[in-house]
Amino acid sequence: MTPLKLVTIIAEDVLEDTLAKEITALGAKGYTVVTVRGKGEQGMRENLWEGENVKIETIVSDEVALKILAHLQRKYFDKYAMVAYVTDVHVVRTQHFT
Amino acid sequence: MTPLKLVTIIAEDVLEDTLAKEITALGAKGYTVVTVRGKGEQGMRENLWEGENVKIETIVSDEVALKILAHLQRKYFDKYAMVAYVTDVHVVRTQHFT
Amino acid sequence: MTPLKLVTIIAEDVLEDTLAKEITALGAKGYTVVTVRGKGEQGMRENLWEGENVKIETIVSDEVALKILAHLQRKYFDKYAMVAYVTDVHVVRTQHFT
Amino acid sequence: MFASLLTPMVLAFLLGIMAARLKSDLKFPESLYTSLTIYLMVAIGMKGGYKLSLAHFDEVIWPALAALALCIAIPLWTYLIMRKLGRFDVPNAAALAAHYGSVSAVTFSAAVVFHDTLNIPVEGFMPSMLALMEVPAILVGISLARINARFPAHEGASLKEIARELLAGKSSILLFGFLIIGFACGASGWELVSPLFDAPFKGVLTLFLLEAGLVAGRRLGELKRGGAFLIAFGIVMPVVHAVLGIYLGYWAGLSEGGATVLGVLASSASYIAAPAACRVALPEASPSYYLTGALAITFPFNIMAGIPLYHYLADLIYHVPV
Amino acid sequence: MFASLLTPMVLAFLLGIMAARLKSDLKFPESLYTSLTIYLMVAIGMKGGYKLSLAHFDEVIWPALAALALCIAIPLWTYLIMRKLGRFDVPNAAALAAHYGSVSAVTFSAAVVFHDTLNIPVEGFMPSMLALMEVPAILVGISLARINARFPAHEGASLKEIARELLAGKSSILLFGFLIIGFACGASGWELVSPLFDAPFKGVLTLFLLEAGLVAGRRLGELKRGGAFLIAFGIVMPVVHAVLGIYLGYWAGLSEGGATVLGVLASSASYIAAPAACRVALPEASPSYYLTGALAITFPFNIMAGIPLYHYLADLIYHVPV
Amino acid sequence: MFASLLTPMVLAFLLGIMAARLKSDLKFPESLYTSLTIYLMVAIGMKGGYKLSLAHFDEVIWPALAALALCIAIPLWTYLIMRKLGRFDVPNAAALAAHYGSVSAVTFSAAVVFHDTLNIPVEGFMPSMLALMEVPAILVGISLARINARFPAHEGASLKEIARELLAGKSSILLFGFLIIGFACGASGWELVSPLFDAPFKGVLTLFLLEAGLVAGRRLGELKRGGAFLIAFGIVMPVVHAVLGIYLGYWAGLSEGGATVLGVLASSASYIAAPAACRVALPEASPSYYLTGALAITFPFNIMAGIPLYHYLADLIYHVPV
Ligand SMILES: Nc1ncnc2c1ncn2[C@@H]1O[C@H](COP(=O)(O)O)[C@@H](O)[C@H]1O
Ligand SMILES: Nc1ncnc2c1ncn2[C@@H]1O[C@H](COP(=O)(O)O)[C@@H](O)[C@H]1O
Ligand SMILES: Nc1ncnc2c1ncn2[C@@H]1O[C@H](COP(=O)(O)O)[C@@H](O)[C@H]1O
Ligand code: NA
Ligand code: NA
Ligand code: NA
Repeated sequence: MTPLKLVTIIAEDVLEDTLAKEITALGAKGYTVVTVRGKGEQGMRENLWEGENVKIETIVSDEVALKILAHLQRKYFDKYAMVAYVTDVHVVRTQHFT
Repeated sequence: MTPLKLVTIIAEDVLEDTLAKEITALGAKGYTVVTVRGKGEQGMRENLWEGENVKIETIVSDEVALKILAHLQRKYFDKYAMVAYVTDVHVVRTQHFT
Repeated sequence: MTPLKLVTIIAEDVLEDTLAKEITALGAKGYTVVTVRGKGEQGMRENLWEGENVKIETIVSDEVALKILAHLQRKYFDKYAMVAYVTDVHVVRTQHFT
Repeated sequence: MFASLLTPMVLAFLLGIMAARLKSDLKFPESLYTSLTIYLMVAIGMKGGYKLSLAHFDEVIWPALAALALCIAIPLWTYLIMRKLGRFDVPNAAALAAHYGSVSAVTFSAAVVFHDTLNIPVEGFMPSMLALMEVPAILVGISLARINARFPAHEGASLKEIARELLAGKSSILLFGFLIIGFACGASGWELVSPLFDAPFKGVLTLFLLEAGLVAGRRLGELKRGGAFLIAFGIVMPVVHAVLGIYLGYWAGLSEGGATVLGVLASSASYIAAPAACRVALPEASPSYYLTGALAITFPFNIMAGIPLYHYLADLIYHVPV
Repeated sequence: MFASLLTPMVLAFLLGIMAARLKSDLKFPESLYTSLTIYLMVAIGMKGGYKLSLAHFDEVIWPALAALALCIAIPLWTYLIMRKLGRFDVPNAAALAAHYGSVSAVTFSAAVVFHDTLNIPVEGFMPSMLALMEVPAILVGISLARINARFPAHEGASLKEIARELLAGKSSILLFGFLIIGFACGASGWELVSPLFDAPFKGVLTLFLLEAGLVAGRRLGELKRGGAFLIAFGIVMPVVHAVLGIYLGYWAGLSEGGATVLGVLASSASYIAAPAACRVALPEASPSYYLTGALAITFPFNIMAGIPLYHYLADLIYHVPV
Repeated sequence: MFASLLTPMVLAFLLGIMAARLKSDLKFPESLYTSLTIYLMVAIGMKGGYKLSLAHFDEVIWPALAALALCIAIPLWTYLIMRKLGRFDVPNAAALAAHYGSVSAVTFSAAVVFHDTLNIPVEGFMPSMLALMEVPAILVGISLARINARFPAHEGASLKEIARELLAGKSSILLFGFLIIGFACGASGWELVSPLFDAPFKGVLTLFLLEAGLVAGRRLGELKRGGAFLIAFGIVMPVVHAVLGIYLGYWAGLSEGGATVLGVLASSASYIAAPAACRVALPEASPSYYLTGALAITFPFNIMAGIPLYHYLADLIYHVPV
């Protein structure tokens, strides 16, 4: 099994399409999204009136992971409710992801 | 990037609000929740008649992670359908989480 | 805390029941499922007309994790839109999972 | 009487059971289920409130007292029977008491539609009884657990807190809220909303019973786990409770239709408010028992045999009065 | 004939396509889509069953045989055409055969409403034909794949198993189930539920076609991938199938309206039951082909041009009979 | 006038607020909320389009110009007041300008139903004004932010792009789309779908207002954060805008009812289109301000006091004309 990085981004739902395009441009071969609710610095986000969050997960190489995080930090971290983190994962077929 | 802990709790949906309050009191700065279905010792939980599960994820320091797990074990593990586990993650901005 | 493996499978929703049965047969004591949307080699999957994905997560011993991955690779990886990966997690009560 | 079972509602319920037994992939989205529940509560409450505005206080007060007596007494003996005869432990006996003491809005609606179809009048204010009978039994059940087993109070959840939560719970808020709204708005308000809450009601009930059948059908597989005692209890006691309800209704001055519906309320077991409350307050109780009892035994029995049976019994009682 | 396209249904479909092309954020929640689907099936089935209870056996039997013949024959030549002329591989040809042999409940409803609007009578029992025609073609398609490519049977999923799953599938259960319920309950049952299942039907169909337009519009972008052959097939063959259906309807003794609707059924391609079945049983077939064909080519063609065209053709056939 | 508040709609809104304050677990599934929104937009648009098809061009043109003037001017002074008197920063002032300039479809519907109940005629084409007034104010608000603070353009999102997105946005597409569909189909089309889009409308509005009350009630807790200034603004300015709207309506030749509804449009604040747009284009603006203002202050004020007040003011204006 090959070690890779799982990058998880939790962001406002309005950013879903933009983020999907951007991580693809940075080298992600795919991603998985689910609508979630949550609370953080910006308070509760749990319904359509007030906005919801999405959790975007993408399995990428170490290098792409760093690129994505740098991009998020530069473009979003100041202004938007957003959280991102990286986990080590193992996959069977590497060619699917890199 | 800073290493932190991601604590994941899978529990009955009726516990969502209580758990959210408790993990916040124990030091979590935020959390993310999603409704899930699942099967374990207590059998299938997948609809509103029979109850659903929620998955609560919170990124915290090692110390808070241990506190949360100890709390869950003491208060819930005997009586409630519940599963909890810890994953190592890396984040960019530590001050958001601790 | 005991180290175990979290196996995550992202697959077409039509496979949910079959996969649940199979991982149980291979030794998983429980699992958690959530409906997700996503994009990969086979293109976008995000609604009922075109099919959705499910994310199935199960905490198992190292050995069962390897069995599950081998099974998926043999039976599904060629024909179906599917991704699977393994993460290291720590749990409090081992007997719940193995 | 048999013909009265040939309604779209009863048949949709049967279809749901059958589909579940055939392992059909037919499934209602959860939000559809929740939406139908909200619709039914609002519609029942609104219409009941409007009809209440047409009733006299002294027509309503005796039936209301009868309803309260029923839903306080039923959990008491249910608990005892479950403990002594059924050999259930304290939390499970208490949870079953809560369920059988409380009521089912859908069984209620099915009974009202049943009388409608046969053109038998039912007092329009009966939804008030439904609203009254939902919460007290659940509180009695939970109290029984607390008292009888030195059951350690759920951290921070006193009985008062639980009562507050139940009264602010979804079904109470909707039923009582729209009873009051319907009452306050009277005929002119009812006219505005009846095209949504009256005309399509039976159709919505049909869809809801289809879904209820799907869930009951899946539960049927667990009947064994409940055991023969639970099956016997879930069929015999509803009949006893129904007869009691009909007698009380008779004494309280209800018409034959109204008394039958009070009997149906007494006989029905809750599967919306009670399971939610028990999950929180009695986590040691196993859903296998209370859901199987309420949903897979008593509910189908009432829908498919109980209601016409109670109608028949009410007929006897009303024509050979004690 | 053009005026008959100026209906809210057709225009809502167009609006959906346009919104998708403009990349609007308009989206139906999935549970709304599923709920509308359930509503349409139940409503079609229930009304069809009620009307069936008014029909004579020998009015229905010949059209039923014609319908069965159509949905068994159509996948056979569709498969051949796809293999020989379209140069598709076995699983894709088989999946397309399954889709074009099966039927679309929404296209059916649009055709019925079209005739309604023009005050042309259509046999009320036509929903039975819809129900009959859904499953067989899918089984024929999957069998073709198994036979022709020494296609290794999907582990544990025999053709019998697939047949069982299809017959217990959502749309079969709802259509057949409510056909029977409607039949059994007759006029008195229909009266109870028609305020939900009859009066608002056209409005619900309008909403559904808006959503269908959104999905078709998004699919339009993939037309190229399907290729010129698929586009040609998806427009020409429906017309051929419709003419066949109208002739068979004529011979089976249907009225002009009924025969046109049988033609529409023959011409329509399934996009609810067939894709779900193919995803499981023919995973090697690419949704790009079968969804684009059924959803982005044939469905819009039928809704916007096919139905009035078939009406026109039926007119010719019925007035210059062979 | 007080009696006119005793409608199921207003009371359901109050019930929602109360339930939220009691921390009830009553919650609408999100897809129900979205479905109700879609229904309301489609129904408003369709009926408005049909009524527009009955109107003369010169009846409509002056009110349309008045509507446009209002929704371009209101954000300008709202911005200034927020900056100068309220001491809000640029993004928050601009977001509030966008919200108060744009309109609320639910407040609009409540106003139409209010007039219905009192049997006061309202021009049937008023939904066109609703559709016209939604987007421009949001664009003005966002432009104000861009101009006034050398606000760095959101990467890749030019004002033109935002305009395009807003016009292809859910509520524009549905309102304009179904206005056109209703217009094109005329009476015959309206007849087909009115059993879904007309008769149950007030009932659906009641359900929607229940949910709106739940959300407003939860927001009430944040009133302090908004501050006294926001509360005062959220009550005083709607009255000013309403009076302005009524005068303009008067000059544009609208009936008293129509002018009141134009006043209501001017006074209402958007909480569907505007928040979504501001979240993307003005991420620095805090939802605490604009949602609290629009949803917890102005919306309840309008529903529970504003509409009858504006009706009263319109009465004065129409009977003592300037
Ligand atoms: N410590 C945390 N652990 C998990 N999720 C978090 C955490 N903090 C924030 N979030 C999620 O990220 C979203 C935005 O966070 P924030 O920017 O802090 O408001 C929240 O709504 C949560 O869903
Ligand atoms: N081994 C496992 N892996 C993943 N999720 C699990 C596992 N066991 C239980 N769960 C989840 O935790 C819930 C409660 O588990 P239990 O208390 O075992 O019934 C289940 O409904 C599942 O959603
Ligand atoms: N690199 C990736 N990271 C996360 N999820 C992925 C990735 N690639 C594929 N997926 C998910 O797996 C599903 C099937 O992938 P595929 O077989 O590549 O079409 C997609 O629809 C996504 O939900
Ligand atoms: Na009872
Ligand atoms: Na066909
Ligand atoms: Na305004």
